[in-house]
Amino acid sequence: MDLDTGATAWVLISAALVLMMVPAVGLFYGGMVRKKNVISTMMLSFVALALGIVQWIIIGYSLAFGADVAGVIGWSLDYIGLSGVPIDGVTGGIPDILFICFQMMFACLALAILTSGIVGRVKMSSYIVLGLLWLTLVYAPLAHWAWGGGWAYSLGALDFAGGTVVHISSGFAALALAIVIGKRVGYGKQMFRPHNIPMTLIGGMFLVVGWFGFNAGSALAANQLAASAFLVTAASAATGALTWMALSWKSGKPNSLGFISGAIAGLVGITPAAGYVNVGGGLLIGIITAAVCYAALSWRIKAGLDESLDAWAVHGMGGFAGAILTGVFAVSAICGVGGLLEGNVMQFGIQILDAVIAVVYAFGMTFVIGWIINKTMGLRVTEDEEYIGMDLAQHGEQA
Amino acid sequence: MDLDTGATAWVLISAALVLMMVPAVGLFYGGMVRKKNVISTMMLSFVALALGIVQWIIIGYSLAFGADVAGVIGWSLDYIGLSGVPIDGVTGGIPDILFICFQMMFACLALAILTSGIVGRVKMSSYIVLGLLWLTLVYAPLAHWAWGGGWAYSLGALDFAGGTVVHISSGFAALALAIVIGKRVGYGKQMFRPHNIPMTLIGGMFLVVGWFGFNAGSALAANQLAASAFLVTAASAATGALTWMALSWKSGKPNSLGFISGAIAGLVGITPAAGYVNVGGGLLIGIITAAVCYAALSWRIKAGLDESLDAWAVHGMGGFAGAILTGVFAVSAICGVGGLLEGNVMQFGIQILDAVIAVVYAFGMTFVIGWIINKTMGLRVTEDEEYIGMDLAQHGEQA
Amino acid sequence: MDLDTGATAWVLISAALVLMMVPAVGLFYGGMVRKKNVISTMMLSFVALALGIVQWIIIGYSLAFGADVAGVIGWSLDYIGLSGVPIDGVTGGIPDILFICFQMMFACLALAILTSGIVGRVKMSSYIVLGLLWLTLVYAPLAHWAWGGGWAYSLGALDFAGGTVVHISSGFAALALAIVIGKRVGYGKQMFRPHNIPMTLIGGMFLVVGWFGFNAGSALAANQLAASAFLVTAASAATGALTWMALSWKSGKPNSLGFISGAIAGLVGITPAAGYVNVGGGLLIGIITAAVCYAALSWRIKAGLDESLDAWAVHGMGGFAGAILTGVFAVSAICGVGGLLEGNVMQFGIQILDAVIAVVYAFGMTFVIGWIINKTMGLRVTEDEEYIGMDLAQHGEQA
Amino acid sequence: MKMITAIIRPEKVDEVLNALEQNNIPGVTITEVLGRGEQGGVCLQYRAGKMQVKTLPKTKLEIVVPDKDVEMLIKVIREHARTGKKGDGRIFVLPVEAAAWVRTDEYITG
Amino acid sequence: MKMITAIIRPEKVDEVLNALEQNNIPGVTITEVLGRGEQGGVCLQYRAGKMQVKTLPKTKLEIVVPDKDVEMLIKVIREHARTGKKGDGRIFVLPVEAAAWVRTDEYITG
Amino acid sequence: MKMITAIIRPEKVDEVLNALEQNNIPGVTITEVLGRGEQGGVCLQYRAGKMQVKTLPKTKLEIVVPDKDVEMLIKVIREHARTGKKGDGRIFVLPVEAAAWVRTDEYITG
Ligand SMILES: Nc1ncnc2c1ncn2[C@@H]1O[C@H](COP(=O)(O)OP(=O)(O)O)[C@@H](O)[C@H]1O
Ligand SMILES: Nc1ncnc2c1ncn2[C@@H]1O[C@H](COP(=O)(O)OP(=O)(O)O)[C@@H](O)[C@H]1O
Ligand SMILES: Nc1ncnc2c1ncn2[C@@H]1O[C@H](COP(=O)(O)OP(=O)(O)O)[C@@H](O)[C@H]1O
Repeated sequence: MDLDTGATAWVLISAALVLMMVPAVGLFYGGMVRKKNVISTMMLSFVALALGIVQWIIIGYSLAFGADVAGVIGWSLDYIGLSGVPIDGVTGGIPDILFICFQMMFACLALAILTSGIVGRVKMSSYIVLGLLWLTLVYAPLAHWAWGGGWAYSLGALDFAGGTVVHISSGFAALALAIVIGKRVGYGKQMFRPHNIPMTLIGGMFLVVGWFGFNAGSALAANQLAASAFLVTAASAATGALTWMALSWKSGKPNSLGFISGAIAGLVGITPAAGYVNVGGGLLIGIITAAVCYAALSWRIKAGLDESLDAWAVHGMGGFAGAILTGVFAVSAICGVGGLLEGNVMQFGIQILDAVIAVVYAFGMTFVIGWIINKTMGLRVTEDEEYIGMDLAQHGEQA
Repeated sequence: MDLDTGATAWVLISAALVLMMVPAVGLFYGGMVRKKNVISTMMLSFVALALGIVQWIIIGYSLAFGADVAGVIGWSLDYIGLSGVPIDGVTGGIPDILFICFQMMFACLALAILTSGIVGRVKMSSYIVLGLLWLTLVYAPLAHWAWGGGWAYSLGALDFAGGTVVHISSGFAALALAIVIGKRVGYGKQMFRPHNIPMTLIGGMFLVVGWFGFNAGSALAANQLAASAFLVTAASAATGALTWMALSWKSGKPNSLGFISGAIAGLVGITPAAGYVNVGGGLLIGIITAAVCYAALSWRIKAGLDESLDAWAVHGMGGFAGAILTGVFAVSAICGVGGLLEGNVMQFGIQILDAVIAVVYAFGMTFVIGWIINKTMGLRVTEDEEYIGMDLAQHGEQA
Repeated sequence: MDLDTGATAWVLISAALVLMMVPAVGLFYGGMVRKKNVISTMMLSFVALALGIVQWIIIGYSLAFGADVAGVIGWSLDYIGLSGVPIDGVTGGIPDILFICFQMMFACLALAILTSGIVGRVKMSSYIVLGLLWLTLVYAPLAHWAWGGGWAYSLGALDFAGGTVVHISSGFAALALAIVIGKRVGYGKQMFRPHNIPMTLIGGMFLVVGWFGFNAGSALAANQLAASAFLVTAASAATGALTWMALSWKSGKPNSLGFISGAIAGLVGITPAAGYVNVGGGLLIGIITAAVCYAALSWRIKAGLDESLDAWAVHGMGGFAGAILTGVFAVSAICGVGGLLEGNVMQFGIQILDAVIAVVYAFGMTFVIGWIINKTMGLRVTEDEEYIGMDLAQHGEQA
Repeated sequence: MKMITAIIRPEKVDEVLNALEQNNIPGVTITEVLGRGEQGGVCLQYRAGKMQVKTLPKTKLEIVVPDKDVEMLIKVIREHARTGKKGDGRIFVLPVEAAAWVRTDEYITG
Repeated sequence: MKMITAIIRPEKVDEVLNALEQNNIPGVTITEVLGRGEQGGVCLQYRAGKMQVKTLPKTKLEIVVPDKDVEMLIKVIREHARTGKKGDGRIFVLPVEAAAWVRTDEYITG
Repeated sequence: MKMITAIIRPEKVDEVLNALEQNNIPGVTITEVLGRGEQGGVCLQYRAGKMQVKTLPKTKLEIVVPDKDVEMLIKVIREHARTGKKGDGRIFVLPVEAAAWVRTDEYITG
């Protein structure tokens, strides 16, 4: 297939939109922490962007999209440092290099989301090591399984834009790290009030906008499929937001953090499904995923777990729900594969299997990485530094 | 016409840009209210986005773009819930579904703009009912008239990107609601200082950026017309900003709120004209519209009307001026229809007629809707809640 | 060549992205000044956008891209006010008008960057005069030399996206103006703490995002070259950020302002090279440019120069480094011209010559303009106004 | 002289300031503070769940007046800041030994 | 009555507030301040290079109590705000002549 | 001891702080406040039209010193904070009965 300039234009801007999501995560998170940690929280996402780009160029792309090795990992020497990638290759209408760029941003985004579990206490140096290892040992294999020709791909597991690869992986990784690193000093005793909700809303707004590049860009074309993904993404975000707002209203007031959390839950839920379901599926996935994430978040708080900014509840559990719901609502008229509603129990089973394995691998492997770093360099700053605040202690800055 | 992937790419990103404008309105407005109402003000726009998406999918699109019924409304059962919209339909080079998405964002944006008239005092529950009714009874008919085959369309009224549909409708609706709901407690007695002008400038910046999707995207193609719309939009925004700045300078200092208001006034003015005028027209429309809106805003303040954030003065009156100026400056070499300057008095008359009817309908119908809700559920929070601030009282949050 | 709708879509959105960068500079700068000057600092960039658009339409485009006059300037009467530009002309696949729009944003951006040298003390009226003169006498000739058929163009100097035209010009102009206008009162005696680092990070985030429109959009096509420019831009931003962070870590802590400065340094460095180097070149250019800019900034501080927000160190010196590094790393397989590494000493020499002349011209001419304005209208506010703060004194507003 | 330190509800500040002016007491220094008292805090919503916050935004007014005005001042503040509900605030009277102007060399004691 | 004005480290505020409550001293007014003292400031990073800042964020607590509670109060604050390093802060005791309630007409002196 | 409470122009704070340090008075607590006095406010611009605002940003310095330093302190503040125009600010002198250190058990009275 020749170069399709329209598709190329769309994927170029989609890559820029997903890139924008990475610091937007920092903004979103930054508003929810205490004032003394806001710069540090933003920095974790900014650094994720830089690390992710370098790692992807040097080795990540090769591991994820190199020639398949036994279904579990990719490997192509040509791809190391992208040295052997021809400048003018085109696949499916878009330049190969563009596909590399687009995928690169996904890796960065996953790492940024994961920082939820360690904000306010992680040492910058350890975070850098952690990030590089995580991208290499957790993210790259998961990307390979789903999209690079790995076992999940062969099995026919559906993950349109990364519900499993990006959201399950980062959400459960955040949970694992939160357990390894332990609670913030004072957690559960003092109130940790979000210091700047408008900042979180602005960050959320850019996450929402960027998500259309994330999902509709994953069509890797500017066509009806991209348009359909756009529509169902909007539908799911809307019902997700309204559902969470309604739930928080029932037990109090319709608050804005709940609204934006619901929007993101809806977006996470529709991520794996965006190219496979119709608008009705989109509306329902938003509702269901928001309810699941709301319950998960409520449980997390009751359990006293300091997975501080709820990547697990929203991205992890939302991605899990989305993976399964994809197997429920997939419409064969759109993607050639039907879901449970069309009687395809098989696909439903595959989705569950894929999601469960991703959960286990992401959680387990991240736990191991975190544990080793903690035992060697130490993941955590001193208690004194935590008191003073990460901004001053780690960065010598004040917001 | 076959799928044009370039056009599709441009309209996809334009839809995302217009989507971005909806929360950007919240930011823009949020910086101008008092600190105790900032989250609430942002939430009104965020909720507009969610409501608008759901309403549009379920019924709005059918009413606006369904088969014409007597020139006043659309209706196609197939379009209810978009159930009968084929996934791969293409019209004019872009997917039908994409056109639906693009138009959907316009409806959301109009609702967000309208909140100007009720910020700082509207009850969230009543706002939700109001929003759904307004989209259904005011926005959808206006969209149908102009673009869906209604009477204005048949008459040949020109509205390129929604000067009438989006700006007159929301601006005059804000005025009607401001009258129904009444002034904020203390208005006119205390100073209501904008609590965060940089926030308003940031919001304004994203409104400006998004507007290029709004206007140039309305070409529904990536071609010379889109480029021309881009150019005249930039021209009008620039002269609008400089004009307002000059006017505020004359009577004091060149302030930033005036500058950004002028930019938006210029953008509103060029909205109906973007595909019909040349760059000279763009420069002049910016100047004239900014002057009109400046006068309207000055009058509004003197009249003691609490149309709090001036959607009426800027969007309503700006849209009105723009509709008429389109009839003045339209260039037949660009769009096949000339304006008054080319001696086409007829078109000039049509533009005035169209604008006046839109004003009357939007104001009247919104007034009725607001009045009924006020008499039944009550539009307004208690005075106590207003004192405490909407953020705490309605949302349980603090900025 | 016929209209390429994909290329058109990409350049349309790229133009919007570069437009976004202009107020983003205001945000970026606004967070680094003292609180009393934040609105004023943002306004300088906003006004740059409006002035730049009007100037470009009226005369700038003609000077930069009109018929070449002796290699030093352009001139085409048809282009004055764009009156004779045909609405449907197409060159290289994109509408001529779109090229005008895209280039227009570059001029605005350069003016915004330059305000670094005069923030917190420049009179608004003088700034407007200065801006119009600078665009006309400095920016337009430089654009003509590099891209409009001037001597540098004929010589074969490489400047893909404006390293010389935008960054050297604005950076050295900022230095010249800082010298003419003098230090802010109290500079060197009091601490001028950045009042809102998160604001700077948000602005930086949008600069980074917009830069992909700036660099990859400069391919003026949606193809492999655009994709390659995207990739090397990301690479250079990433290594630039990490390099600066490492350098600041070595002498203290890895701070966020350093990180974002490094990202921008990397982006400046890759700007002239984006269409000529491969990913390895991109990674290295980021590292080298960040180191150069870091050294320049350190020297600037030690020298006690109040080039307040370091446009000189980051854009001026970064652009200078980038111009030369383009001559080092250019790969003939990508652009047909090799750099020093391929043994092409000639090209290396041309790059140095081009950069040096740009430095001399931008610095000298800006100095003259600034000096004349200072002697006539006065560039600077009164000391009293400076004490009170520009926001209140010049704009009657408070952040 | 005395310094009247009044901690009141933020939403009542404008009213009190107007009332002070009408009673010829223009001078006042205003600070945004957080307070804790009998009011018992407010229940904030989080993404899911709530959190009880014990400190609330209050506004502190500091007004230095001659001894004779103290009584009137307290009356005026009470009148315009009272809602009758917990959280209305407190007024403390502190002795001031001297007051000086920065602009002039004026200096008064007692 | 006395007004206890304590300037302490922001990171110790929660602990002190809890301790005060447990000692039946709920009423307190809290202000974010900047302080300079023996602590000598902090070294902030700029884009390149550093800057020495002499004022640091501190939190001021103002607590009005009957004379008899002063000693205990100082003890409690010291206990919970002390780190032993420079910058722990100061406590000043100012006389208060009268205290009034806004909500009621209560007025106490001494 | 006395607590000197000086409300001055924000743009003069740095100068005053430097002067205090040179006079061996390092300890100071700084609060951003809004003030109203004879200065009469400032005219702010709105989108169109203006609004008169009566309260202006000021900075409050609180400095506790032995009685003997009061005079000198007032002189220093006046010298460095004065512009001669309305709005320069006020200085109040309040009695302080005791001062305690948080870091040590030091406690001084009088
Ligand atoms: N003993 C105290 N010392 C200092 N400030 C106090 C004291 N008691 C109350 N306050 C301040 O007064 C505010 C109102 O007190 P509260 O007891 O809530 O209201 P009320 O006096 O109307 O019952 C508190 O938020 C606090 O700022
Ligand atoms: N003389 C003083 N007057 C007013 N405030 C003071 C004075 N001395 C210290 N402070 C306040 O107390 C804070 C802590 O003082 P510092 O000398 O740094 O700590 P420490 O008392 O533990 O040595 C200062 O930041 C300042 O806010
Ligand atoms: N009686 C007062 N009580 C408390 N603060 C006062 C009083 N009078 C003035 N101030 C404070 O001093 C500031 C300066 O006072 P102002 O009258 O404007 O200036 P000046 O004293 O130079 O004429 C005011 O903004 C206010 O904060």
